[in-house]
Amino acid sequence: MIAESMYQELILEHYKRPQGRGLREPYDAEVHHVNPTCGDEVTLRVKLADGGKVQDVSYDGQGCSISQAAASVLHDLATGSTVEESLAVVDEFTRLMQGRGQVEADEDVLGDAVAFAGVAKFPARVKCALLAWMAYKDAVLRSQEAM
Amino acid sequence: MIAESMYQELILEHYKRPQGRGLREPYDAEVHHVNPTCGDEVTLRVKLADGGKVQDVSYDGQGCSISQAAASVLHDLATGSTVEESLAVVDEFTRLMQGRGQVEADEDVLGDAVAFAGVAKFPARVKCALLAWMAYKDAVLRSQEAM
Amino acid sequence: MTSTDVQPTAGTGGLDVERIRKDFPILARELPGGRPLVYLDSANSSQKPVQVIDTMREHLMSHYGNVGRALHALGSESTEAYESARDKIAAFVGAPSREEVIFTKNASEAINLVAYAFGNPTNTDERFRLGPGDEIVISEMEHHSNIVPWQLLAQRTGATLRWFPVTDEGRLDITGLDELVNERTRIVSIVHQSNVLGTVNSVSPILARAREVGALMMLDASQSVPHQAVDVRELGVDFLAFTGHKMVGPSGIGVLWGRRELLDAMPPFLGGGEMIEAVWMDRSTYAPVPHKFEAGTPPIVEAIGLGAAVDYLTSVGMDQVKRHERALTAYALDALAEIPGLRIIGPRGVVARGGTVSFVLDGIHPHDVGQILDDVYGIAVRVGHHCARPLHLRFGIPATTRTSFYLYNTTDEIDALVRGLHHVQKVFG
Amino acid sequence: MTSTDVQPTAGTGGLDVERIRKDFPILARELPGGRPLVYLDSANSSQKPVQVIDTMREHLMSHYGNVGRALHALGSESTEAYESARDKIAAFVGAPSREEVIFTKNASEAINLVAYAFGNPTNTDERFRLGPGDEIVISEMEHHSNIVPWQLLAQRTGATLRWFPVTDEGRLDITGLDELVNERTRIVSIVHQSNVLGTVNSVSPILARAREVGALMMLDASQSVPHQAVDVRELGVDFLAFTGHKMVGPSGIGVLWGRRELLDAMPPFLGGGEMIEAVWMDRSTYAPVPHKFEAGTPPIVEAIGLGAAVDYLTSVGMDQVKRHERALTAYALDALAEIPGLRIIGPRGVVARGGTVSFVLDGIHPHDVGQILDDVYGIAVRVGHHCARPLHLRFGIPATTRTSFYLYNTTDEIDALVRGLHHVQKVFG
Ligand SMILES: Cc1ncc(COP(=O)(O)O)c(C=O)c1O
Ligand SMILES: Cc1ncc(COP(=O)(O)O)c(C=O)c1O
Repeated sequence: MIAESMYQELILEHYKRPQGRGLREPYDAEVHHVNPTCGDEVTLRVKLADGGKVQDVSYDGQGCSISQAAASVLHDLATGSTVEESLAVVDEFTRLMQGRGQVEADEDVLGDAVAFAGVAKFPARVKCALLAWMAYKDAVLRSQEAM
Repeated sequence: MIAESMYQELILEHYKRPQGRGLREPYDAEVHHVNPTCGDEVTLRVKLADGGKVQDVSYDGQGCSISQAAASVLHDLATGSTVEESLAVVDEFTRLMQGRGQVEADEDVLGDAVAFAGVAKFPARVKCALLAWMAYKDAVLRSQEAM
Repeated sequence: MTSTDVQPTAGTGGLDVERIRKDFPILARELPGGRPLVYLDSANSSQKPVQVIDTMREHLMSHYGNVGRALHALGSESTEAYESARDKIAAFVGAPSREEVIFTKNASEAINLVAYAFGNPTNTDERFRLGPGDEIVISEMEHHSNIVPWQLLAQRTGATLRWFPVTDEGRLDITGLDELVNERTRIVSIVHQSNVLGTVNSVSPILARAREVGALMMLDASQSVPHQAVDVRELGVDFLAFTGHKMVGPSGIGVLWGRRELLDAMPPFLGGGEMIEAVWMDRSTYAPVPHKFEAGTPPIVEAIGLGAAVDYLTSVGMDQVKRHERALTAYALDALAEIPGLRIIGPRGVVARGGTVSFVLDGIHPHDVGQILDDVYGIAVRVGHHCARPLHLRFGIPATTRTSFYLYNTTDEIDALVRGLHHVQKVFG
Repeated sequence: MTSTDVQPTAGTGGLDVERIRKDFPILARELPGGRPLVYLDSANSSQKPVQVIDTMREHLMSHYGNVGRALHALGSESTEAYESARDKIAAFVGAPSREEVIFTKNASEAINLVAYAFGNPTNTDERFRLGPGDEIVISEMEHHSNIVPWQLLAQRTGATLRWFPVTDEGRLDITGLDELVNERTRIVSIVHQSNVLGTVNSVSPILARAREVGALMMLDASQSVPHQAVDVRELGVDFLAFTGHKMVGPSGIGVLWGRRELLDAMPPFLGGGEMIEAVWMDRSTYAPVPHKFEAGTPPIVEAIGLGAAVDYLTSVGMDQVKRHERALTAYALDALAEIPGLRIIGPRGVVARGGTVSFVLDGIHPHDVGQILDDVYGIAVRVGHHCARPLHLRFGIPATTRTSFYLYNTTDEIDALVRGLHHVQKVFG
């Protein structure tokens, strides 16, 4: 029953009821990321606001529960926070995911995203969890360039 | 002490005191055969006589005791016999050598060459034993063509 | 359920599966968390019987030496064991001559070896000439290992890569055969049994057309040689590739069988020790086959292990293996058909198909299916595109869940899979 | 003498040889006819400690699955073991990054992989361009595996193959370095330690010149990595090839180390599963290294075995291994020098040379030497040209007898060799 540690209730919740799903206007940048080895895809838009805030993160995609839930959790965490804060969360999330299960998660930084800690033990699934987060980082960069 | 079965006294005798060694005139055909994997070489000449007889087999070469002794034994067996008889001996010798030690030698046909029976158990040495014999077969063929 | 509860079941063709399972120590293993192992991933790689494992161990413990090069006792013992493995494999696939059996590291190398024989500027044989205007034909159901080598070849030489489409039922669509395989075709390379669909392709119509136009034909038999009696003379093709690890043999060993006259005509592929006759600094001459294509120290112990694997399969009987798998496949196709929302990708019946069944579950990603099956039940299936991404693109799906059977599987294991799938649907429902 | 009489002897640098020999079960073996085994052929292939054999067996018995592709428990265990072997090997040769370690089937494949990267029409990187007018530089003391791949490359591309000569003492003659390695040179590939002469080549002058002219440099380290601490950063070359079976590891596994930026720039070699990122029927993108160069199912258990071999060597200590071999070599050079009519081919001293000593006996063919040593005394040496025919041509001899030492050899075994050689001279005298 190792699964329990990966498929946290919170992940299944986000998978079944994704937050903020769908592509919305207006946006500063749109990116499309693919995980070619498993076919997971995400299209993600970012709209920045004044004062370094993230106004909206909207997305659509297909993939496994991990990749879909990760996009949903990202939406919740990034929308309304500052760009700087949200990128700090992305960094911490990346560190956690790439830690092969050896890294202690910083719950204060990660919030709900800490539920993905169990995924880090499955190298094949780490890419799923990171897909939307990497897309987000990419989109923020492009938004800033566009500004 | 498996060696005793390969390095028969007779082989060592022929190696130390090779019979008929040296290249002589006249000859009908000369061939040069090389075993590229071990560098053994033989140059061999055949002179046929009337009545299907082999008048002379002369040779020179370098190589291990097996290849040198085999050339010497060949000289003794072939010289003075008929082409037909000698080729029968070559065939029987080849069969023995390629039999991986499983083939019973026909002593009546092989004469002294039966001393090489033990070589058949060493696949890597079979080529040494056959070098001069294959050269002889080749040379006889060419001699006949030349006639 | 514990693994020792897994019993052979009626309807599987008389194989003594219980006895066979005892030969495969890993099948009795308990996974972390006390899960029993239900191994349904043999199309990916098979498990190994103790007979194979012990043959390799025994060789390493008492007989190991380098082959070919050494005259001493260990060298002779190793050479004899290695070359006698070649004899066994030649006999196993009905090769007319042992020299036609070339040891490679896997099936992929075997296919690449043939691909690199084409369009080589140093080659003088018309049959291996390849350039702009020439065509290579494969199919949409190929494993990447029978796609990418030909793509690379086409890119190097300017030749054109073409392919057979696949029908909705997962069969090769050969309606366009006469146009697809034509005077410009130099080689046709097709999978014998699909590693996703389970489809066993009919070779003769394609071969007949290839012969008509003077093209060579290769079969990727990675998934057929392990599961049915294969005879290269009966098949009549020019090249056959297969791989040790899928046929109860070790990793690190594969086989290329080819017609002697073609192998003789092909330029060398890898250069090095053992593949030469004589070497000077500026040129070399090459050993006769098979050695011409076995550069360097070969996978000695692995070839010997594959010889033991072939002995094992022969002692069970390939017809028995096939019958057993067919019974399991029929049972699985029936059981899976009853799961709501489950769609099989590939033939729904057992005719001309092997024991590999791929499927999708409505609304649930295969990665989630595979992980829950493994995590909760210890059921090992494969999920993803199974190195056949174009085939998945053809069906408009990113991935499938694949279950595949071998001589050691039982209907109880299929029952476990079905229970597992019901649970997966509950979790993600 | 029986094999249990073989004792470690003073002067061999403090290695506990008796304990080490217990790890190698084959060394205690009796050959047919009751001969003890005296194994002096490790340059050909080394024996394997029980630690390596058991690691492989244990993996096959309890953990085996295909790597990379499978999410399930066995697949994860195998992948973890396989990739951790990569970590171990990267550490063993001081690779800056684990991704620079590519598993091949042997050293020969590793060298061919690099050779095939040159002159590929699909390649766009200037450093791997090769055609008429370009030059490849090797040496006269190379193993065929570092000659033939470059000959084949030169033939395919029209490039010119050139080489360093060898001095009478068996050293690389680099007096012509500046002319030989010049603006036309694309790659220099040289053996690190000769498998015949024992010579250890000095890399830095050649590397410096290669850098000056913008050529790449590869080292064939098949005979050095097993016998001394090798650090790729210290060496500073671009590519390094070595092979598992010579370093107490299994057959069927070799290693190419290369600089990341070069590996990234090279075109793929073998196409197939696992080396791709995404595949369509008409094109593919490729995985990052190391996977780009590991097509198909790799030698999984063999890589894991090589990881165990590296653990074993590290636990003994490579400096200890080197010191022990140096002591044995000094002992052997002295002892052999006293045999009348024996001529050593290669350096007579222990400076810049390893534990491989080749020689000829006046008037006695090496085949006869080797066979009598084996038949009468169970002494395994190698006879022939040792896959270095051009080097033998250079010395005007068709063959040599070669004795080679490893961490498990003793001075008693060298004494046995000397006694054996005296007997050989008696038989053929
Ligand atoms: C110096 C050298 N290079 C290359 C090789 C080739 O290694 P392998 O046979 O494992 O490919 C060898 C050994 O055979 C060698 O001694
Ligand atoms: C149909 C098919 N072809 C080729 C291969 C490649 O075999 P290997 O990975 O042993 O090279 C496989 C398995 O991976 C396969 O299923």
